[in-house]
Amino acid sequence: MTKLNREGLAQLREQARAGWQQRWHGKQAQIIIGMGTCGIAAGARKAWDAFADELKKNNLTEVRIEQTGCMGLCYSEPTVEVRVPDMPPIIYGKVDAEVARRIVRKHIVGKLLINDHIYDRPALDAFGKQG
Amino acid sequence: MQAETKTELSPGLLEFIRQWKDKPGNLIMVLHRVQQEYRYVPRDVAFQVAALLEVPLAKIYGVITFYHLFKLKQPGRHVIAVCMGTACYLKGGEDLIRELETLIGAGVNTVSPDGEFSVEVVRCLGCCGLAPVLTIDGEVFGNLTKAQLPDVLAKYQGKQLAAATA
Amino acid sequence: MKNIKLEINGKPVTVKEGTTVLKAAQKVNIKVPVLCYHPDLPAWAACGICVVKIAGTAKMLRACSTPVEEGMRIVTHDPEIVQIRRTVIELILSTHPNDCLQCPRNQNCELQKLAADFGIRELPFEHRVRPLPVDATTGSIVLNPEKCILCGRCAKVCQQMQNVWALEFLGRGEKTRIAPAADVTLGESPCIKCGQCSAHCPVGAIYEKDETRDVLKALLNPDLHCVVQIAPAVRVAIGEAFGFEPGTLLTGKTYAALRQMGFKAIFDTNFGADLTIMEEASEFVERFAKGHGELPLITSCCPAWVDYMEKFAPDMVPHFSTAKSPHEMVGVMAKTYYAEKMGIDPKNIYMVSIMPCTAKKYEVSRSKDMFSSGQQDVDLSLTTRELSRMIKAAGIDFANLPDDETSDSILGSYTGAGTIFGATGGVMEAALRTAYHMITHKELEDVNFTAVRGLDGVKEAALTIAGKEIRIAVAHWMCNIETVLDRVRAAKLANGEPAYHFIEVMACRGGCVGGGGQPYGADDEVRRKRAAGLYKDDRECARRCSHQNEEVQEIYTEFLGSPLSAKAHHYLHNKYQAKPLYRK
Amino acid sequence: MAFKHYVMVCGGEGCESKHALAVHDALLKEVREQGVENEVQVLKTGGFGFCGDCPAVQVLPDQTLYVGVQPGDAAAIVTQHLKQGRPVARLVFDAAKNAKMFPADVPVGHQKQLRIVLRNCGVIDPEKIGDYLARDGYAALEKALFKMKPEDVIEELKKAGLRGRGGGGYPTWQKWLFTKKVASEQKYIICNADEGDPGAYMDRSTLEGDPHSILEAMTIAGYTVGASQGYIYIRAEYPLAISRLNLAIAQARELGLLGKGILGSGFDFDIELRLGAGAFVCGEETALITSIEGNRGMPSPRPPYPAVRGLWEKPTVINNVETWAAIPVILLKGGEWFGKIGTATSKGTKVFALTGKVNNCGLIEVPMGITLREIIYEIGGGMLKGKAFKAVQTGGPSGGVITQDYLDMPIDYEALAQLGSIMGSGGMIVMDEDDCMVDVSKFYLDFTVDESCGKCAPCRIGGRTLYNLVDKISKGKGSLNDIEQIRDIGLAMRKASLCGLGQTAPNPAISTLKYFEAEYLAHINDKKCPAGKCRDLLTFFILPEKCIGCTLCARRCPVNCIAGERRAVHTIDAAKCIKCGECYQVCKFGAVERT
Repeated sequence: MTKLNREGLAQLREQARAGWQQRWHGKQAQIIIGMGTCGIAAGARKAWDAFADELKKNNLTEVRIEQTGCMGLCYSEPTVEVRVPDMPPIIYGKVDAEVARRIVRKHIVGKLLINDHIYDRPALDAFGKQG
Repeated sequence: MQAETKTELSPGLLEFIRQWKDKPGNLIMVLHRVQQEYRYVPRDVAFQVAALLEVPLAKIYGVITFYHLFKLKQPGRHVIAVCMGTACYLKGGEDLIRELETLIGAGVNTVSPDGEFSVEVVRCLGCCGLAPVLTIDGEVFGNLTKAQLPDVLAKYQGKQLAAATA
Repeated sequence: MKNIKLEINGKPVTVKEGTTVLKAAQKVNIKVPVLCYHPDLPAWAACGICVVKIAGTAKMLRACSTPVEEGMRIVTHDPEIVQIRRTVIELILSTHPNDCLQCPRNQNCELQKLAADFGIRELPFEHRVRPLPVDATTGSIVLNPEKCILCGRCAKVCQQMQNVWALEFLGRGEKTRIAPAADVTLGESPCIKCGQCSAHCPVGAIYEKDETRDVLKALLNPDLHCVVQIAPAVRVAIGEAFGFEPGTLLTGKTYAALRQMGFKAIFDTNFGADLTIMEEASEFVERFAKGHGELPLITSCCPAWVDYMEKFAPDMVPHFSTAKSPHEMVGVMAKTYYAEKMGIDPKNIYMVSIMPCTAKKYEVSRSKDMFSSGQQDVDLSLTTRELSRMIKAAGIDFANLPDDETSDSILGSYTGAGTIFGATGGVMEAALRTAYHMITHKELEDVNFTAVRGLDGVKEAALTIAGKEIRIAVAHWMCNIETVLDRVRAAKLANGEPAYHFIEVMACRGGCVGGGGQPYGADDEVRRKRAAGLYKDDRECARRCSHQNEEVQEIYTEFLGSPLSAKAHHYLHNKYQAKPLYRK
Repeated sequence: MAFKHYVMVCGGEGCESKHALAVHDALLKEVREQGVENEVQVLKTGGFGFCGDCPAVQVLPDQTLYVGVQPGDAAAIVTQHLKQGRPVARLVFDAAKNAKMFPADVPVGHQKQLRIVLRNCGVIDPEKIGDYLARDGYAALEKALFKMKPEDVIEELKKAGLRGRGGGGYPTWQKWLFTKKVASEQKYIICNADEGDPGAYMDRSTLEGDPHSILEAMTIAGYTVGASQGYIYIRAEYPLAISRLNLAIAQARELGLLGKGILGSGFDFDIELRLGAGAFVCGEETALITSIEGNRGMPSPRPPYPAVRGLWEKPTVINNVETWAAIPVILLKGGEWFGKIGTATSKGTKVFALTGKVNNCGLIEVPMGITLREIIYEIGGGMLKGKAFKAVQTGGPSGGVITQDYLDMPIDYEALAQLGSIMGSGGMIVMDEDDCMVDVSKFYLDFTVDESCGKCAPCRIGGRTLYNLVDKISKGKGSLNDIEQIRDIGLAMRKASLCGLGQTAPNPAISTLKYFEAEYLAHINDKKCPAGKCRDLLTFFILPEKCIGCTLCARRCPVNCIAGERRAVHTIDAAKCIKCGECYQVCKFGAVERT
């Protein structure tokens, strides 16, 4: 890629924002896994694999798995945010492989929240355009 | 001038040293690279690094012995690092160390007699939510109890240890 | 530079910007106690004894390292500061052996003095001393890490002043110790035995190997003919142990003391220095005027420098003067020429050198060339510090000894050129005086080459003899030598004119007057005073050029033939070889 | 088919409230009875942090928050809100209650937290620079380079009142200004990422979750003070953070956000990583600098400060990760905005690593001026296992303990210092009735003894002597004179140690002694450890009335010192007991007692 000037940056930012909007508010379900050291230590990679496997089994090829940093909910690692269109974004905690599979089956397929693994977003986003 | 046989440095290490040679403050980065290769800093490698970087050997040893991550002795085949951050301490990190001593015969900063494990203490792995925590070769085990230790170790040592502690 | 005004204990002080609080306090005669600080070194700020307060604040600063600021108001003493200093001293003592009676620094230890000043009568804290082995492997200096208070002076001197890096802080925290790297002994390390560590150590953790008992035994042995020689720098420093000002010239009293102690003959290393100049100046003339051999010629009379060169700069071997150091020349002449003349079996001659130097202890057996008389040419080398202890033990009232005691013929007379060997630049100056004569066959009108005197780390000059320019360099304390050698190397690589024709190197700051075996407490002021004593000796000498020394002329006529003769080569020259930095 | 509404009732695993359960059940019943069970899902969730107003109920997706809900309110919520779409106004949470901490234009959530530093952590993919750009990444840099003069940047930081988050709390704008003023060809910017407090990991999370924010801020600093090179000094123990930083640096270089002529301006700046190697003292700035230079990390005296003579003797700005991460936001939203958050002297937010004996350990970011009670009982979800709160340790090995009496004091730099602790890097360790203060003090001293660089005598020797004194007390061998010695040594270390590590090393001991002297005296006079922690002072014995003779303890005892027939009362041989506590833990009948 060429070095950016100001215009280039503005263009790139617009593209990035569009992509971001698409990802966060688009038509596809999305699974965002906290992949900080603590998340990984608590088993985030195993959860990731379980998600991927279960999505495949259910033929949900359009559902994206994304990674993010630590949400700060260390007591509930691994934490996962699940965004399904027309449903509130939900943060699940203590997501082991089994819970991951349940999330796919019940939440993504069945549109049912999984009662005992829901945690609260630690703070509202005062800065971004996440909504 | 050393009596021991001279270790031949790998091309990768030599290239790394060449790249860093003229950068100020290179020594710690080079030592990290050396340890990546050998898991410790062998004596004759330290001599060679001194010559290649044109740094007094004494300075290299001063640095190696100052920083806990640098080692002058070969560690065990698996390195167990027990977190002794405050959260882990309060939640029983010390018990894990005591249990390890009985299980593998290696206390802090020693290698087990069979050369399989060495035990170290680390100051906070940043997994306080999982306290108490230890890592084996970088893999993190959290919310550990003494009772779980033999199983965890067995993963690394295989049947031999499992039999010994059964 | 800007002047800074501040107030210390209410007294106004004006000092230059960049001055430390400690120096500013000294200026108005306020004494802030220090322990790790030494004026030769940048403040390391380790011990915590010199803490002072900024008036009105609770925070404390270290006087040794804090630069003054405009309008600063400093308090150096109040009950809290004194209590804190006291606690710190008690803490240090709680990890120190406190075996003052057997300590080499008894009565001149800086820690002992602090403990005395603070009236410490008991140790409140648990006493714990790390058991660490003594390292006496160099034969010159002894490292006793149990006594080490980790002030860092020795390591800083070894690294920053001497660029040797034999000593380094190893380990961390309470396990920190000062030792050579890679599990070797000091003897196997790059140590050059200069002893600057021992001269700077505030306690008895690193000190000269004491050999006074061996000397006493030799003196007691009726079969031995014990002879002694004193180095130039000894005569201007020995008095410090007996209340004299540094630099007081005490040649006569020192001779007298030695005579009282039972030596059969008192020689003078200054004689050897004149002899060295005859050889070395001849070597220079050979190389410079006749083109035989490599230029520049580099002096070799400093054994610490020789050791350094063999380890760190072996490419300089061809440049080295092969002339032995003065005391070795006296040693070999004593066991050959003198023995022959006196009809004494050389085996029964016991030659003791009194040196300002710890490396001389190493030099006396450094190679087989040191045995060219068939015996070890010099049996033993004592430091100035050891001699002062022997004089005290012998019950000699040094201050009231006669001043006119003379040395013994035939290795005792000396010229002004011989005596200035003890100061940086002295060897160069002495050599030039004689080289001039050798080249021009004339005597100099003014023998003073002031450009090579003084404490600048590297002194360069150019002079013309017989229409030819001679470029010279004088370096002292080893950290200055690499720049000089690099210029030599660069010129060699360029295949051009040599960077210099003649280089003098001394390992210690100020030359031998600041030697590692000299009385404690040397700083630049003391070094200057000692050097001034030598230049005074030079001025007062009837003869000021080595070739004018009649006993030296006699030795050539009667024994050696001429400078650089085969016989002279056999007895007065030696060889050098590259050595590994680490012997293990 | 998704549900139309999700009703979340506060009352997760940490919640003890039966009331919340009743509200949950009432809502569930009402939903069924009103026939909307196909449109509404009722759920129990983790704590919202409103335990004072228990229970809280949140309705999604519109995020209406109800507090103080009673079971009787269920019908109204279902009928009015879920069926007719009109929230029940009398139950809606009133933001004004929390207004003291939030400036008017910050949207107030129901949470106590406000994420400025952690704004992107857990939101963006840290390995995608696009995610960072989408959230205004590098907009602050652009603004600084093209719309602000260096003085303006410093002015903005001054307005913000940002103070160093590494512990000292020194005003950031002053550091930058000093560095800017010194004339020098070369200057340096350093990010101190040598986070080493045991129990603090906010920097690691920030670097792992939002690495570009650090690069952006450092570049802004380079522009402001006239430096062209930055270094991030990071613990080698953080491999993930290192790899993400390396990736971020490569991305920024590729786009020209680092390197020559950034964004077409004439400004050059680049950043390299330097790794630590396991030395806590290297968090101290002079030690860090000498470590970057490739030396033993031994501190040197200040002044001169790094702003005047820092890395390779050149003027250097050195700030820690959390400070850096706040800077782009300050530039974008303005110093005034930031300055409205927090207390009079401490502005903005602070990240804490809340750990220890609380239910919800985690990384939290809260406005300065929040109380410990809010942190522990609301955000932290209260004490683990319902045990009694004893103290909070802030500031790690340099800090001290804060007791029950001060739970309601608003936290800022000054308040903590006044209590004999420090803000430090933000470790916050909650301790309960089972934690012994002598033992805690010993733990921190063990840490500082181990991490002391050994250079200065007060820290090297004083630290060990202090540890030994506290150790002696913990073993029941102490005397009252030992307490006197602890105080004497503590004073000497505070005043005469060279660096912050040594100066603050006695704090945990002095602080626990100040607030829990009785506990020390119990160890000394009664040879007892009231918390039951200090092994040497414990005795284990079996209560005959509770023991049923199951033999479990005897079988688990590693030294075979428990005797007793099956179904008969067991006894412990106190002489052989090694006080491992195994029997105490395994007994299912509470028959093993310790004193």
